[in-house]
Amino acid sequence: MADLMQVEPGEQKPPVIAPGHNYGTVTDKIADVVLKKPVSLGWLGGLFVCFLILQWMLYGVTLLFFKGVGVWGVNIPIGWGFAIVNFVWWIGIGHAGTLISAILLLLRQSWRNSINRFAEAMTLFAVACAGMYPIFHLGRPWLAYWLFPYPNTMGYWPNFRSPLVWDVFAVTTYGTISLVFWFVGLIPDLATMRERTDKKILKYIFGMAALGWRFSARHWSRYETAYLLLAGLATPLVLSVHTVVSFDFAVGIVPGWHTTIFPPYFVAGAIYSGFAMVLVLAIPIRKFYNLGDFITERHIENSAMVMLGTGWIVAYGYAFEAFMNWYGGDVYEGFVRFNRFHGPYALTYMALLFFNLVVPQVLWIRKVRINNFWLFLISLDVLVGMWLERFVIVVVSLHRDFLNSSWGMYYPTQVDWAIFIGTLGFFTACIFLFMRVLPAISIFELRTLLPEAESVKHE
Amino acid sequence: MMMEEQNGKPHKEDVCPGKKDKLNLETANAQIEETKGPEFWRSLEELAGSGEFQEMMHREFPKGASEWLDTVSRRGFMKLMGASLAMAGMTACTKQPLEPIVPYVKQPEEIVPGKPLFFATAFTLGGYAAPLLVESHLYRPTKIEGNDKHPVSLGGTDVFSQASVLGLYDPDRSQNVIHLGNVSSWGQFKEVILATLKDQSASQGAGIRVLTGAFSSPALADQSQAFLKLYPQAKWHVYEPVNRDNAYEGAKLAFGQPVDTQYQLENADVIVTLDADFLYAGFPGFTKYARDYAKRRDPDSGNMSRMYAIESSPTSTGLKSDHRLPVRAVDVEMIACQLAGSSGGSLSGAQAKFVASVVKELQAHRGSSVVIPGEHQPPAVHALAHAINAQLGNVGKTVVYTDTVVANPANQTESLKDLVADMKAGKVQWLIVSGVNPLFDSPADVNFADAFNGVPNRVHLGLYQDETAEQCHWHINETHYLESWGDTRAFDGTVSIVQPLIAPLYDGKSLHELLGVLSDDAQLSAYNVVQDYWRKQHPGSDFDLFWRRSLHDGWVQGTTYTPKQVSAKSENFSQTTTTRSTFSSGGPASAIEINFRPDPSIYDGRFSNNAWLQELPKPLSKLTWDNAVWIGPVMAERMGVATKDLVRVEVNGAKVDLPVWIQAGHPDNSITVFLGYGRKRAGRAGTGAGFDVYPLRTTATPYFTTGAQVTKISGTYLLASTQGYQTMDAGDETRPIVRTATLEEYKQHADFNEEKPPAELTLYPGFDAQYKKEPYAWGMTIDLNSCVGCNNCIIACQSENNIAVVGKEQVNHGRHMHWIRVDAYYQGDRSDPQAYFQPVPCMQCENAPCELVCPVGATTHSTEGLNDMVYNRCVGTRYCSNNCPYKVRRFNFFLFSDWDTPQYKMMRNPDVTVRSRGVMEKCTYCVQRISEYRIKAEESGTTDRNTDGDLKTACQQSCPANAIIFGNINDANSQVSKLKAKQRNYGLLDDLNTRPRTTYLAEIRNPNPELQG
Amino acid sequence: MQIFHRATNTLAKASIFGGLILVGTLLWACIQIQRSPYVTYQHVARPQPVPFSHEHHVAAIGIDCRYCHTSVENSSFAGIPPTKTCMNCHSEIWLGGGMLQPVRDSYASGKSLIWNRVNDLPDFVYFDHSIHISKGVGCNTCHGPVDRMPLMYNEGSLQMEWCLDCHRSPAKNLRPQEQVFNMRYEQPTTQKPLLYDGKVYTDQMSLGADLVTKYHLRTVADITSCSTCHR
Amino acid sequence: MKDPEIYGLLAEFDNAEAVVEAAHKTYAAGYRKIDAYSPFPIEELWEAIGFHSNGVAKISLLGGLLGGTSAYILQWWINTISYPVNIGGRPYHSWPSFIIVTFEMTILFGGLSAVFGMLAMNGLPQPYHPLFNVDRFAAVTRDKFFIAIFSSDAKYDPMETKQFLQSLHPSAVMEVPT
Repeated sequence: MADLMQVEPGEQKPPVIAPGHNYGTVTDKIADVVLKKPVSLGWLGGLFVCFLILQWMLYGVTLLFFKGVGVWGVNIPIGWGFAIVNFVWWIGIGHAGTLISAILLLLRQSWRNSINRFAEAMTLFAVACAGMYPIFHLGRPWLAYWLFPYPNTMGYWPNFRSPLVWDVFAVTTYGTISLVFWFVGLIPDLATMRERTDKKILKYIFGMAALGWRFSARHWSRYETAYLLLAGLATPLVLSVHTVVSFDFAVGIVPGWHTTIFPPYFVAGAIYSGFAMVLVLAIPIRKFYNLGDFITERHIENSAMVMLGTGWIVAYGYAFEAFMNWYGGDVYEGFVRFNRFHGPYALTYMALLFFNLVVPQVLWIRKVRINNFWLFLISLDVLVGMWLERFVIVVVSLHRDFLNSSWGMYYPTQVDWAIFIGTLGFFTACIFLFMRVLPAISIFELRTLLPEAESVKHE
Repeated sequence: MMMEEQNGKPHKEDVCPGKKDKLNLETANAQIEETKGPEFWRSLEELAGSGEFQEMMHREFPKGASEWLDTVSRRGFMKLMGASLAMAGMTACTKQPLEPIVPYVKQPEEIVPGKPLFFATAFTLGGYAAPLLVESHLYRPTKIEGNDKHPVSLGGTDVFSQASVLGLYDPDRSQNVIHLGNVSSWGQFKEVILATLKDQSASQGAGIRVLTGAFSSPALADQSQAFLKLYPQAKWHVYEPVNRDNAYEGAKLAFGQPVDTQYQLENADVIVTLDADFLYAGFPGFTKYARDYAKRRDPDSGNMSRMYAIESSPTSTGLKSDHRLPVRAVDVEMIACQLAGSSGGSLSGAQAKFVASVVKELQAHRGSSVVIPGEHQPPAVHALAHAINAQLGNVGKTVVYTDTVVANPANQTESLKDLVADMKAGKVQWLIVSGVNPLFDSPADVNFADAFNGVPNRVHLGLYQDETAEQCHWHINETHYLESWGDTRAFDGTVSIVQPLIAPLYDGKSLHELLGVLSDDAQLSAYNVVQDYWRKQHPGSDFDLFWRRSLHDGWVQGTTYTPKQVSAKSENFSQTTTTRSTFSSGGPASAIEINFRPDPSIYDGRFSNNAWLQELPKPLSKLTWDNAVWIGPVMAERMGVATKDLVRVEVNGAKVDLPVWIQAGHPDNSITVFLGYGRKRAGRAGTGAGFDVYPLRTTATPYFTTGAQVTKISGTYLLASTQGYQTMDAGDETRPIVRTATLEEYKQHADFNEEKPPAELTLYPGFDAQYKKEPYAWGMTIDLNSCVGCNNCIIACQSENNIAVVGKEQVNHGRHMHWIRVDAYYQGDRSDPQAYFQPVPCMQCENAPCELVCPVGATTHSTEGLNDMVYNRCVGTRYCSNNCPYKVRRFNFFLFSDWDTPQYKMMRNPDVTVRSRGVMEKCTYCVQRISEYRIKAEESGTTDRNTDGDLKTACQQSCPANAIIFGNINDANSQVSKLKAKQRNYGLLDDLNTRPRTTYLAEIRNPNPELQG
Repeated sequence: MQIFHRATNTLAKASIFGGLILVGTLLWACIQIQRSPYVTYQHVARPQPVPFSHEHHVAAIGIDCRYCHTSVENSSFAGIPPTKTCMNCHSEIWLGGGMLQPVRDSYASGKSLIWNRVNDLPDFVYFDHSIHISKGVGCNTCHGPVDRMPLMYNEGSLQMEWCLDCHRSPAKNLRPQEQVFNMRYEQPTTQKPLLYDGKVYTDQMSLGADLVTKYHLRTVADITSCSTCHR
Repeated sequence: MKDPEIYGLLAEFDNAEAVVEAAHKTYAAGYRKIDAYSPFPIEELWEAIGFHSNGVAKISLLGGLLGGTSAYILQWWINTISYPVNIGGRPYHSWPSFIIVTFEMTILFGGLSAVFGMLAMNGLPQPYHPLFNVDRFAAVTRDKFFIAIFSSDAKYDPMETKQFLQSLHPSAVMEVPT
């Protein structure tokens, strides 16, 4: 996080909240996005498009369940294809949310207050997308519940030595904790909405959801402790989740998977892609809902810096991987390197190096960091790059392993694409809905950032 | 003795579940078998007798027809779920439907439901018999095995006989008598033909012609003689597209009479093949030759043989040889002369050196060497081979001459020509075609079809309504050899009685019965024909004993041929011996030669509807479902064609477009095409697969000719190969997958075979202690020296373990299901490579990487060291396959097993679960057989299962070369333990510390020092 | 301003616990249904073409199991008697009995009787009768008091956990060979001790332990390996 | 003397400093059954009304320990007691493999017990509350701060307490009807 703190000399950090705001204005501006703003055509149109894309996924999944995983490009030796690639990619994206809400909270990075709400929402939706794939990719999805240890008539249990079982526990825990974290953060704001709306029905709904929160100091005290504890627990959790995901590969003996570098390098990659997604969402949101006062250049720039930083950790990962392939002196590991550069999938590897390592370097330039348009493009580029990384790890490692006789190729089918792009539709659809029904920025936490609130702290 | 009951008519009637008009008790009893077996008969109706079943048996394309080939089955959602859930069983919130259970009314004595019976019989190809034992569950033959008591088989079999059980249950088999395209009946046919025979007998049958394939059946020979005596003017023709004309003509050249040649390879120190592929299932005596060859390839025995191959199109034989000289087929004759001492002909330096040292070797091993001419080499080469063997004094030692196995060694090509001539001349009123398909496979230049269509009455007797049947007035559905009585000769002359394992599924008739009708004895049954014939041969009171014994043993005592003294015909030898210096040259070296070969999997096309064989990877190219034109690397480069490109092949004025397969080791200016593909009416599996090359073939040059044109045309064609990458090189390294050494190196330091992993590579205490405690720990060795890549193990496994067929497109996706595969690797110069075969079943690793990663524990380790795969627990993450370094696990990406077609249900092995969609499967070391022995032993109250040598896995049992040995590694005296103790024993990828239970014996070659480097 | 009525508080809290209880009950129900006769047919008589009474034939007449289930000692499959077996007696007695009509029809017409399977394992399970018999597992250990079943039903749930229960501790069910077909066999107790091999047993476990060694039973690890039953 | 009609008195303030100061005074004045309300968490505020420790941390710790141990015990029992199976030659009790699930369960139970503990101790959900009867109280969700002295307080007296609150210069003092 070092590069978050550092300030280039001579440059004035932009504020976290634009000047001239007080408790009231902050509350109104954010709440009105939901309560007062009329439904715009743009919003409807966007939601509709996402919905259509979602239908494509449903088509793919129906085909999948009717006919079997054979409708995908998977085969022997490449037993895992898009399903796992997308799973890892989505889970990774989710990580930024938790990082912002939990880790930055612990690090007292108060600027995170204005982006943590939708970052967490993003996490939830991303995890939802990710969570579908492990079930889809089963040969017999209707038996997915066998992965849970429940008292069954077989007197038989899941195999706790398998990384996939670890995955089940890690991902479900992660999903639950993220959801709770998000909801706890929402409670006071729901109370605010309860009072701000004039519609009776909304009053009831928000009122119930707010659980009757009444801003009592005693409640606040327990609330703060619980919130802090959640942050404290979510931090190791978020690190563990992608570590466990990386174990899916690192525990295997496939050349290109069996590496100790994977956990840190996966986590960094996750945050890398996660922040890219944050920016891809934040930039349009602050524009169209003119929340520029709260999601300021400061946030944009910091996120850009995080990308730059994690980008370099990832770069180190690649370098070290290649080095170990050579240094290990193992025939098969050595060939992994050779195959990535010269094999049939060399292009994807080159592309991922370009997208993940070369392009983001322009972020060294501050002008780019604070230029919404370019930053948006770079974020997209990183998202693509990180997807390619997962593709290379999963497919390119598998397609040529130990016995030459069993080498094969993987060609994604249209169902592969349908389901992948479909989840993108699902994700964005969720974001659209979220923007309409809930305060996209944590109102009460924003209040604490106002000067008048600051003053009380230093009595 | 069980065959008694077998003989009893009533059984043979009742046995068959498929019999239309009668749903009977034995049928029903199959039920019992099945309900306890793996299959899931939903209701009796589905099994037999009732409407649905009848319908299926009679519809031309039964329900689910397309499933064999389609990528995506057309079955409904519920069906899929139903089947899958059925697998999931009670634990998956499913309720088992009520299952009916149907007992006999009167139960035959020898039947113990749940226990299989074994019957001896024999399969015949081109007149040569493969002696068999057939496993039968409640009178349903399910598995073909070699007759281990029979001198020729010794338990070994070949792919064709192994796969024939699928042929029996093929739903595409002809099921009716057809007259002019309409369903008719045997009765009507008899009426018609008996009427016409009246006027034929007047003309002494001048208008009758019979066309059959080559046969060795003494009974049939006898019957045909009788028939010809009845109609002296009638003629009996024999033609098969792949025949032994050359061999017999060669024999006539040399000895003035047709004889069969047997080679005693166990006595041969030096083997020289002249374009001969004696390690190919189509070669008479293959099983015995493979075994004898392997016997002499043991580097530890001290008398390892050395093999030189002079051949054109690459073969397993050539690739197994120590030295291989790739030449065009036309040049073989010249080289043969040089071996015989002639100085004629021009040879390149390398070739000359090769020939010189071969000559030297032969001279050095007089009486213990053998020269084997190829079936498709011209008579002259055969004659030369006879001459050389004679000169070297090999005759009587390594070479033995006997009477011909086939009853009628006439020149089949001539025979066909005569027939066509007669047909053209309008002399033929009645043509009876039996078991052959001339409209598909006769040479182009005889224009068989035209002449054929001029014949007023054409009758076809065959298993399928094929191209020929289509053009016949009458088609009679023939009985499969597993349905009918008969007899046949193995290549050593021994006669086997062919006894039926099941009553004719579709009321078929055999040639015996047809002849019966023709000779005006309409009541004649095949059973009577055969038994009467042998009663004549073996008169006397003890016939019944003799008969039972022959049936039980699987062969008739005292019918084995004794070696025959043949004397050289001097005048013929004068031209073949050393002085000769002119040969039927192939013209300039630049002239392109085309070779015609029977397909390694579907032979001449007769097996093209056998999906097992279609999906069986060809030994060298690993192609499935297709034939391609083989072109050598050099020539391909010159032409600028790549594998899968389409080329046009023109020769003898005909042209065929087919895809290229670049075959390492193929000589330059020579191409090879394979017969039997491009069938138009074969059935679901065969129709439309591959390309028909018979149009290129002429009577003059049936096997090879020069002057072919090969031109690249636009477009490519999808070829589905199971092994895309056929070298051990990866990047700049060569992987130690197949470990090899020369005999010299091996003698110097037998431990050349380095890279033994450290004993304890783990932080964990392993299970070694427990494994040691167990009385049994299963293991396997595969001797790469013995393996000749014949693929037999693959089919045996497929049959034993109910392995599904997936079709060309799925194979191309890398989704074939074979539990054991035979990898082929080519190293070195692509034009003249070293090649190796490596069978790869599940390694049953002690530290199995697959088990560790399965989230539901569907694959675990048994206490006896088996890597168990529990299908019904599998949820299909495919993680185990990813983590399997040997990639021996196979996944049901769709519902590959056919759960509908009733015939297949009868075929399945009830002791092995039929896998459903979405589950992983793999080699189990035939755990069902292990269990059988365990239970047998434990019931007798002992812990000793005395399994060694008795308990065999399917692959081991079928292997003619004894390359695969399975057994108890905790017993120091077991065969497998001894082999594992050898220094050339190594574990594949054992540096991964997977500790495989299946290990390999490194391949040791025995090259001639002179020719090395 | 006040939105909710006083009662809402109780209501809200109650609904939370209510929800938890509901979910719990549902899960519990699923698990129970899996084991209920609805799924397992346990103790449920199947419809049969002939109301054959084991009670009558075994208890009243005293026919041995093996008279009908002939292959039970030497095959995986116990065997369902062919119609012939029925007719051995019923060609002599009960000739008029209307309920036997199907049997006589079957014998006359040669068409089999079609029964409904009672002890029906899923098709991926390979159970072998002969080995269990020869290791001293009594018929009624699995099949229950057949001699008291007017209509046949399956005693056990036939689920994997049910099989494992015995495979994990065979000793608790083994009995002397000659007692295997004894429908009224009782395990030794202090009240009813059992004399076997010149040794007096007063409890099952000690008897079982001795029989395990006597019959060379394989270890529990052996007989709980997957491939023991699944192939 | 208690007044059954009145739940308590509520004083409204405009900014954080004021309410904190007022809270200190109220506590100093000996009132104990009091509470303060602010649109965002102010540590000084709950300190001021004498609320120094809450049990959330302990509950979370207990929950975490419970989750972790039960998870490990479950895995151990399954693999060594319930159905020991030889998987890939690993020992039945291969503890390194069991750590991850143990860890995840610790986090899950720790987190959940923290949150639900917090809600429980706060007596939530509680959609109805007398305070909501005071319309001006709604402003607490926006920008106003409040101090409440409940009639249940020993020192509570309708008149005196009201005067006391007035002395804190609130922008308003209101009665909270029950």
